Amino acid sequence: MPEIPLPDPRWADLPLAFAVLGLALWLTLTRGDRAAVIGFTGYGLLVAVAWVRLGSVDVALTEAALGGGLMGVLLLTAVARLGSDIDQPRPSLPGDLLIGLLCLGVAAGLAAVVLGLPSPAPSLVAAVEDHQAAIELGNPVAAVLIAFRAVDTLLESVVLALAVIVLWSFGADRAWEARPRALDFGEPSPALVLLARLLPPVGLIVGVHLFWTGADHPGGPFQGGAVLAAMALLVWLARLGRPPPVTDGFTRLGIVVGPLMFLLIGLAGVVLAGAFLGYPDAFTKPLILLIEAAKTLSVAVALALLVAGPPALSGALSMRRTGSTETGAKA
Amino acid sequence: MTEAQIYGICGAGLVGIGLYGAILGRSALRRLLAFNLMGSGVFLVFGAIARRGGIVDGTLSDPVPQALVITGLVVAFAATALAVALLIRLAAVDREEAPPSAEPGSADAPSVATTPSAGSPSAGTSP
Amino acid sequence: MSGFLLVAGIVILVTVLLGLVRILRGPRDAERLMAAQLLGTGGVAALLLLGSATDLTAATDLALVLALLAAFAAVAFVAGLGMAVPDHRAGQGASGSASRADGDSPAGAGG
Amino acid sequence: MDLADGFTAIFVSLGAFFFFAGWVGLVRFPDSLSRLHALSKADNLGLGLVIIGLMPQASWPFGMLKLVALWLLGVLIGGATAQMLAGAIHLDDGREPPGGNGDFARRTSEAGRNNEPGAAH
Repeated sequence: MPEIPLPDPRWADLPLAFAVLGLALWLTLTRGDRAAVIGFTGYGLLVAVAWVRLGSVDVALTEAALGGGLMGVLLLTAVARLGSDIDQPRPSLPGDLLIGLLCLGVAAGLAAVVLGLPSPAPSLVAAVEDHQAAIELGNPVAAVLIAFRAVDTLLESVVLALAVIVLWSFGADRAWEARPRALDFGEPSPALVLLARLLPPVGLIVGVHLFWTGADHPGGPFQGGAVLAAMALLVWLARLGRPPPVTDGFTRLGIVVGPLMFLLIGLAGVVLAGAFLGYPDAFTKPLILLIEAAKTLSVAVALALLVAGPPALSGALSMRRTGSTETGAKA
Repeated sequence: MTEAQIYGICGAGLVGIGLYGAILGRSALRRLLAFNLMGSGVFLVFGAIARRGGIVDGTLSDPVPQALVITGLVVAFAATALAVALLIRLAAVDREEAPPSAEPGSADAPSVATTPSAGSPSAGTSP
Repeated sequence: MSGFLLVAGIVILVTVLLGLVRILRGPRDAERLMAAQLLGTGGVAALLLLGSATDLTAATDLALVLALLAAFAAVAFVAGLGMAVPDHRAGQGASGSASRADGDSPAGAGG
Repeated sequence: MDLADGFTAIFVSLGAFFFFAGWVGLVRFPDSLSRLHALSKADNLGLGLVIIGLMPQASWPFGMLKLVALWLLGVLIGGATAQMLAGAIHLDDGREPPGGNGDFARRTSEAGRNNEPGAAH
């Protein structure tokens, strides 16, 4: 076989970029919410591939798990619940065209900035590489997340816990003791039940693998946690299990154990390493692993619960129909 | 054109499309989608900058922007989940407070009798 | 060899990108989902080829995640449709869309 | 020429061909279920052949193990989702007059059916 020369990568980049833009434009303009949401899940997959081309597999993993997987479940179940798959007649504003032109202007300005970026580009690669050996992590992104910009990551895991608390507070007062029901649909299809029995063990391995390999290769607690959360959602969708009630102690512990572990070890660093979120030299790697394990668990629990929705009473499942029945009876 | 430029311009275009959709979206859910498009456009621009920084130092990509984007993606997802829950709650409240004195469609008047039985399995007319 | 693998990866990627026509055209939502599904599978294949050609072993991990999670859109889509089934059997000739129920409610109250 | 490389070239080309065939079917076939059939061809044969082709290039043991896992995942998920989607199409057909399967047509047909129970009463 004659050796084929390496093709110009732009043969992949240009079609991909056009497809991403075209899909985005289509899902903004199309009728039908459900169609747009389906387009959005495809969009998530495409953007994940684009991130690989940008040399960032860590981000691609996150985008694939969140944008392609969990976002699809969140939005498609929302469409089913909202039932807003009707064309809402929108008064055609005379300013539509003007707004379109202004948005085009914003895009063009941003594109000009991208093309006019200073050269040589500023870079923190060297700074990260210099200090990476000290914390014994082979993956520079993980090193930035867990050590060099640890405060960001700590606050972000707190945000995730807070988001779950806010979400729960959207539930009705009388439903507080109940379970989340956003994924509670009718009888699941047998194929879904089969999938929900066979896939979670595989997903569990992949999720833990992503967490474990994250120290030296692309991966980490967010990516691993997102895969684990997706497996929980699959089980709940197939009605093989139910989301825990919001009053469940273990669930609550699961949500906060990540930020709490991070915070405690960070505070211990004040004494042991002389700085908040500093790690004492002798225990750097074990402490980081401890934090990341707790964070994987918390991310998984929080993401799954975010999709599962606020607690609701079982009657609320068919609130649409019972609602119309009640009004009918009153009449 | 380098791939950083290609995807950077792609991100810029996404910000424009997302902005348009966030202002003129057909429904609240669509405006939420558009907002996410805008966010992912910003992330892509950031990714292009990371790629440029990586090339300078002979690696694939600058890790600091990557870490920030990962954090941003997770927070964006949490915000979207909250917005979706708000939308569903809003729809439920709308239904509860639907004005009982709504204009009765005279053509639909016979459907009154079937509406209360909608919940019961004995509503027989098969489709 | 890596030249051939890259060409094959690009060919597959462009092929499934052209499949986006089906997302645009529909006409059913299930068919749009098929195109998204093809995008997922083709993305997995393209990533494997790309990873093998450039010794990017992490691409295999990404392919695993993509394969695992690309199915979730289909799962959620069909589960969401399942909401319509009880209505359907109750003789409402129903769909998952609230347009029907919303249409019912004021009419019922009006009587 | 290396034997392993020749093996890879043949099987990867075959896989790419089936992706192409799946695309043609998805775009050109006349009805939903045959389009689903075309998608399944790309899902199972396309991905399967590419994975078989890449086997000789993969590292032993974990690279190969991951490829095998991917293939099993593809077959399982592809089969299960095809089944679910076919069910969804049938459900769709059950409440839809033949011919009108566009988004708009469906909405109008639903709106029409909305009054049916009442009218029959």
